[in-house]
Amino acid sequence: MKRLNGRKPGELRPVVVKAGVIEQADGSALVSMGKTTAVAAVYGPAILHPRRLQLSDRTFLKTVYAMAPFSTTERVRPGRSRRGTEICMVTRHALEPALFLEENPKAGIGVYIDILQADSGTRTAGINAASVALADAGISMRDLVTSVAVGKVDGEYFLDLEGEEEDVTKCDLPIAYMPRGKKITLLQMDGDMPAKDIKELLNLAVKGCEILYEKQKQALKERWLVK
Amino acid sequence: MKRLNGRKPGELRPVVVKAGVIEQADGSALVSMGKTTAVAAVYGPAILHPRRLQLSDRTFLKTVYAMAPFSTTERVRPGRSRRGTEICMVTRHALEPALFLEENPKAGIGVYIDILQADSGTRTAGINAASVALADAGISMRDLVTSVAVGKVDGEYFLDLEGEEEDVTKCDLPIAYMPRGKKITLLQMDGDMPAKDIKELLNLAVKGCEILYEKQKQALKERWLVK
Amino acid sequence: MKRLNGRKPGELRPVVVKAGVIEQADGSALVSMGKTTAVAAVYGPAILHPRRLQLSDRTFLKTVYAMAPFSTTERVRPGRSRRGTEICMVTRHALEPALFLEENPKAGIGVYIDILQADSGTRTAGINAASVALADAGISMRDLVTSVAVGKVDGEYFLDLEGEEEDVTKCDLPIAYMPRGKKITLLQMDGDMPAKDIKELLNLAVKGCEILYEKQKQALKERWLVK
Amino acid sequence: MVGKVGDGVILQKQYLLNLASKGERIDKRKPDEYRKIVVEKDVLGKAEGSARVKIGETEVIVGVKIDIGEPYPDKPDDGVMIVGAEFSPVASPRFEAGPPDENAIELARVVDRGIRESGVIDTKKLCIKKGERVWLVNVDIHILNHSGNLMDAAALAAVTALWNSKMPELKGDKLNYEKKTKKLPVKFKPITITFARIGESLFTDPNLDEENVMDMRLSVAFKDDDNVCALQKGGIGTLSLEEIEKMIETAIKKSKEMRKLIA
Amino acid sequence: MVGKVGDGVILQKQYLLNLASKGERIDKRKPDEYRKIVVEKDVLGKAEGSARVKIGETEVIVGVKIDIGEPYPDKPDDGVMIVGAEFSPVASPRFEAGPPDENAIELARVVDRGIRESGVIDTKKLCIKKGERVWLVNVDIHILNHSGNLMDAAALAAVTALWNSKMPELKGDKLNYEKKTKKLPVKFKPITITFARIGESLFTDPNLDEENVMDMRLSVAFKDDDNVCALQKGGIGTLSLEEIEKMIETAIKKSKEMRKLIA
Amino acid sequence: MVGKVGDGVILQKQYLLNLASKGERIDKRKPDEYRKIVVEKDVLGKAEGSARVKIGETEVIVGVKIDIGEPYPDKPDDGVMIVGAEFSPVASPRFEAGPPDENAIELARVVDRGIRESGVIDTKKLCIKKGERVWLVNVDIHILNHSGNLMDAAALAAVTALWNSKMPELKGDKLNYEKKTKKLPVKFKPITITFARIGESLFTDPNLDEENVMDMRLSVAFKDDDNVCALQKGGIGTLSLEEIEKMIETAIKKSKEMRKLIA
Repeated sequence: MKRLNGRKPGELRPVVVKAGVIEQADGSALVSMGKTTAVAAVYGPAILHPRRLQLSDRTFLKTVYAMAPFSTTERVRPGRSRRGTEICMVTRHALEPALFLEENPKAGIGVYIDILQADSGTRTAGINAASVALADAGISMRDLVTSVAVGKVDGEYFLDLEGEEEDVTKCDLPIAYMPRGKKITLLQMDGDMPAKDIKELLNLAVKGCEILYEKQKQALKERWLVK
Repeated sequence: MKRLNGRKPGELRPVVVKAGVIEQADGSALVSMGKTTAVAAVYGPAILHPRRLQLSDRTFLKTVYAMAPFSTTERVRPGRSRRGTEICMVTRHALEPALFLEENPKAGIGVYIDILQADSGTRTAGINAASVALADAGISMRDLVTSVAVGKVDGEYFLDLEGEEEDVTKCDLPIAYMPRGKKITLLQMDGDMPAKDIKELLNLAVKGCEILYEKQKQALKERWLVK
Repeated sequence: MKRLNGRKPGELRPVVVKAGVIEQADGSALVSMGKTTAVAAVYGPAILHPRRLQLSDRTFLKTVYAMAPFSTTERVRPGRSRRGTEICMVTRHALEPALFLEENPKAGIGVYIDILQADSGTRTAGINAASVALADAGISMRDLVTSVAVGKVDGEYFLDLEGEEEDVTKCDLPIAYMPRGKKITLLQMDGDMPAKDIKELLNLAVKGCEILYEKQKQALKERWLVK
Repeated sequence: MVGKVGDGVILQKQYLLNLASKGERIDKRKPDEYRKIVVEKDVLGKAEGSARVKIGETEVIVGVKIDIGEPYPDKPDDGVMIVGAEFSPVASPRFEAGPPDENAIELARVVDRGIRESGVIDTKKLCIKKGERVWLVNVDIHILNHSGNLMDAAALAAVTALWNSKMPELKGDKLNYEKKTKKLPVKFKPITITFARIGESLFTDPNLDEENVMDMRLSVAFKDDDNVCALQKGGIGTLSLEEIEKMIETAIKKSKEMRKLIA
Repeated sequence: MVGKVGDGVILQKQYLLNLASKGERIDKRKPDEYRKIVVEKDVLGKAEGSARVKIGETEVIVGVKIDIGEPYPDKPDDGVMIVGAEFSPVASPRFEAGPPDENAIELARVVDRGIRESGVIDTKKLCIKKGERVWLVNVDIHILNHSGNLMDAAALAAVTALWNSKMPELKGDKLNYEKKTKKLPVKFKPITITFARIGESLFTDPNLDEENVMDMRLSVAFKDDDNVCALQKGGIGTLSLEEIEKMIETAIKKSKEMRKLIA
Repeated sequence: MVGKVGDGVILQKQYLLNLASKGERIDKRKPDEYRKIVVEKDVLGKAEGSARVKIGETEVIVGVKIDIGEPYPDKPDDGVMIVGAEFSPVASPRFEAGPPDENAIELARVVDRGIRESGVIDTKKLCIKKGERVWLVNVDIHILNHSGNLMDAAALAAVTALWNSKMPELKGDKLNYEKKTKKLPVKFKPITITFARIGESLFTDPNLDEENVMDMRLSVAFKDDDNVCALQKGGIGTLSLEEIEKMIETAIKKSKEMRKLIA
């Protein structure tokens, strides 16, 4: 199978990363990967209310992931879904290792992700946006978190699956990754794949993350050097 | 179009106002406007629980508006609706200007409105009943709030729309009004109407409110002079 | 009508009572009455959170009754039902008279009942299990509570209705009973039955409870003498 | 939301217990005496049947709405009756808007069973097309003033409303609510009688003060032929067999009187 | 969830009231002056119509999704339009994920009525088979940045998105969203103009600081022929008849300017 | 609702970390050793398939209910499988009645994907009439005792229950649950193996004490041909590529052993 838009197997979709897109937020970012667009806003850290949510040993990190009703061909009905709940959870787990939450007990940080347009890879685009938004908010971080999905189609490893590729891939494997320490913070996979392919797929995903990492850093530079 | 029951364009439906209809409540009232019947009960002011609802600078005014399941031809399914939520909000905004809420911080007043029978004008009947119920509860007020809707049918301005009139009017314009200071506390309108008609319609609505005002005062007098 | 499995009118279904089936719980029990199986777990007494649930004069007893999705031929949809809410309430009322709740104000006891398999008599099996679980938790009790339903089929009084018997009985009458003081703690009935039959039915139900009582005590003995 | 502090609740309880020990009640009633009962029918213009019942200050409105729907799969040729109860916050500061609480659910379910299981409505006559379309009878209980013994007031209002309900005209697929055709097929008038125990005394028709101190409540419902069609114990107190027998005996008599109020 | 303490809110209020008493505003605008308005259409790839509107820092995206559904029973040959609004937590720390709050519901309902009641969409042309299948037009308002006057921004974005919506192809029973056939039948471009009162002054296009201290808000919507198609008062302040008249006059002029932005 | 105070939690953590630094575990198991596993099938009378799995004190029941429903529009000739998980409050004071929390949802979704995406069920064979009626397979996970590693227990119980499920007889439009016809078409037996990292050590089958102090969890599922069919990282710790590789290697071996328990 040829890739859409003449992409090579190991090539990312056209990527746009922009920091500082929501004026009211303490930090924010927009990430487009092809036709998938995620916006993330960060509020905090601030004293957390109601108090019963406060944690005695660390900052409470709240992540909310939501798809806009008009983000897909079939309108998304507003409200909670089981898929959305799981993505909130793995997104939080993907971001937490980059933060020093133990330094600020009783505080809260809110990370809100809106998917404006969805064409595969919404959780990875959301994590990329959230990570830049956290940095944009001036929250100290061990590293940026960067995220992409990989798959295998017609015997070839495909980076950053898009549209119909997701329907035909033998597996869908998203990761989140902190390049500085070479640490994986999100790992999911479903499909049917020999163990040796998993290794190759992870290597490809890490390469993709390293390219995205540069784009994330560039966006933060543009935001903060211009001002 | 002739009006139902031979009413004149500027005439109200038969109006019944009765104060003190719910023994358990601190104040209560029943208002019928034609075949629309609203009952309102007031509880409070009292210390508000749970505490997180308390306001530091004013009494918390809670308004609940609900249509009984048997109030319309098509049974109303119990539970919240978007229409009901909006009516609660505009009802609260219509009543608050009449109250001295700043005198009693941390307290709460509950205003509960049940529509037992619905035939147009449920929000206006509800406000009329709530206002009398607040006075019946002995809560000090700047003025009673009185409310009616107007429209335009076949080129004529109609006061207090009823039944099918609401389907054919060029616009539906409810107001709430405090006669003493000539102040409007609720104003909504939808339809299609030249600006000059709006002025005429408002004048007609104010006239209607002045008549209702007398009936509200009369009801309170009957309740409190008899006893 | 002949009873299923050749039972006599005044005979219970095969009964299994087992104490201590949930390792994590402070007390637990399993009760099978024929093909109906209930599991109950007790947590507490412990200080109750959130605090607003604490009662100033007694322990807060929480009862939760839930049917597992696979417990009946038609799958049960998870979530609250009006039937479930009522059963929680009557179960709580059936158990409370056996407990010394006034001795431990501000504490909470949680009694959780899962119906794994349902074939008539789930509320009675649940109460039987809950009562043994409370004793298994070492909570002091005035007496065990024991429960069974009776009915009348083809002119005969049937003890412990099962399956289709419930569809053809002239009435369904469950009780809960504390044998030591001869006190009824749950009483419900619907159907169509002369007053004099009610008396006979109650006598039969009490007899059934006395047999179940022995099995409950036996189960507790086995649990605590073995260990 | 807005509640009053329970000053004097404990004193009140002691006072009522003292009275009860002499078989006396706070409002001078005899143990088996009801407060004044007023029954009005056809009080709502938009409902197919309705009734307002007052027992003392307790006031309940019931509206019956009749529609068309699908039968339950296991009863393809039976009409469907659904009883709902809402404790409107209008009626008491203790009620809150929101999903019905366990007391409202119990009220609705007890009224529902009292009507359903005794075969009050001839549901076979409510079948339009087997397995596809049947009449749907919604009985909605609306509490306007809660001053004790909602159970008896709600049951009485529900049966009165059903007894006087008229079916809307069915023309092809559509209902014409403006034109009523015939009466809803109601066969019996079940009556519910409720007792509360205070101390050792059993009182019918408890008022709100009595309900606040009672430890046990028993509701007994009877058909026109004096058969029991429902029992429901409430509260955390216990019951002896003798007490049950005694209450059923008293209740039969009271139910005969009360049934006359339905016309 | 995460909120900032309102330090200086009271000082800010006094400052804005002082300015208002001289007819002045915190950002130097004239009383009837709007912040910079930017309107972009067709900003979403998966929607049948869309628009992004910025008024100052306030930013709203509207997406129109077109589907097939059943008509309302009382309007069997009319298409259906539904307006929804979500205050995404992205837009403001005061918004929470969950069911829409009363402000979001008011926003959606006012935009909905402004479009529906004035007959903006020719719903008769959206009937596919009378009583069975009609076009369903979902208008979803998504707040990206809340910096005051959401009402005007949302209404402008909704009308722009509808004005540029294209219908998906209907083949037998199935919709082909890849192929668009013709435009959605939209007849007018209603425009909403909102005022806030601070002290005695009436200002158009309140920003967030102004909204925080205003006591009353009035939104007025006009059709292309300058007829009023919606009014909605907000807030706990009162209004005189003279104030209403004055605002309607001003709003007619502003609406003509703003309508030119829709293309 | 009723919870125990976490006395000694910090001490316990230090103790487990000390053990882990030596590759040792609190219950003396080897790093890749499972607790005792007991698998029972056909434990529920009303389900079309069922299994009880105990791993140590952890106990999970899975029931499979088979019904008829509509296919998804985009897969008109595929049967539908839905996995649900409820953390009954019976199983742990930390579980509450109410909508499933994020842990229950994760559990259900991971088991669901492990079965769905690897093609375990031959969904094409579950089509009755294309686009209209298909078999609906509900797999409900019920936790009876939570003592760690719910993931592996639930997955094992789900596959055992499916492997032993029998289809009810379909007669015309109706299902006869009394008569079972043939087996549910299940092709593979995927097995899930879960690791927890404590300190630097990776342990299979974490018990509840270990889960309370672990910083990262990885679940790996395998088909009968040793292909990986699911991965899911949990917890806020990180992973290196080497750790992933090592766990996959270990897990292949363990999965072969565990698969023998399904009969």
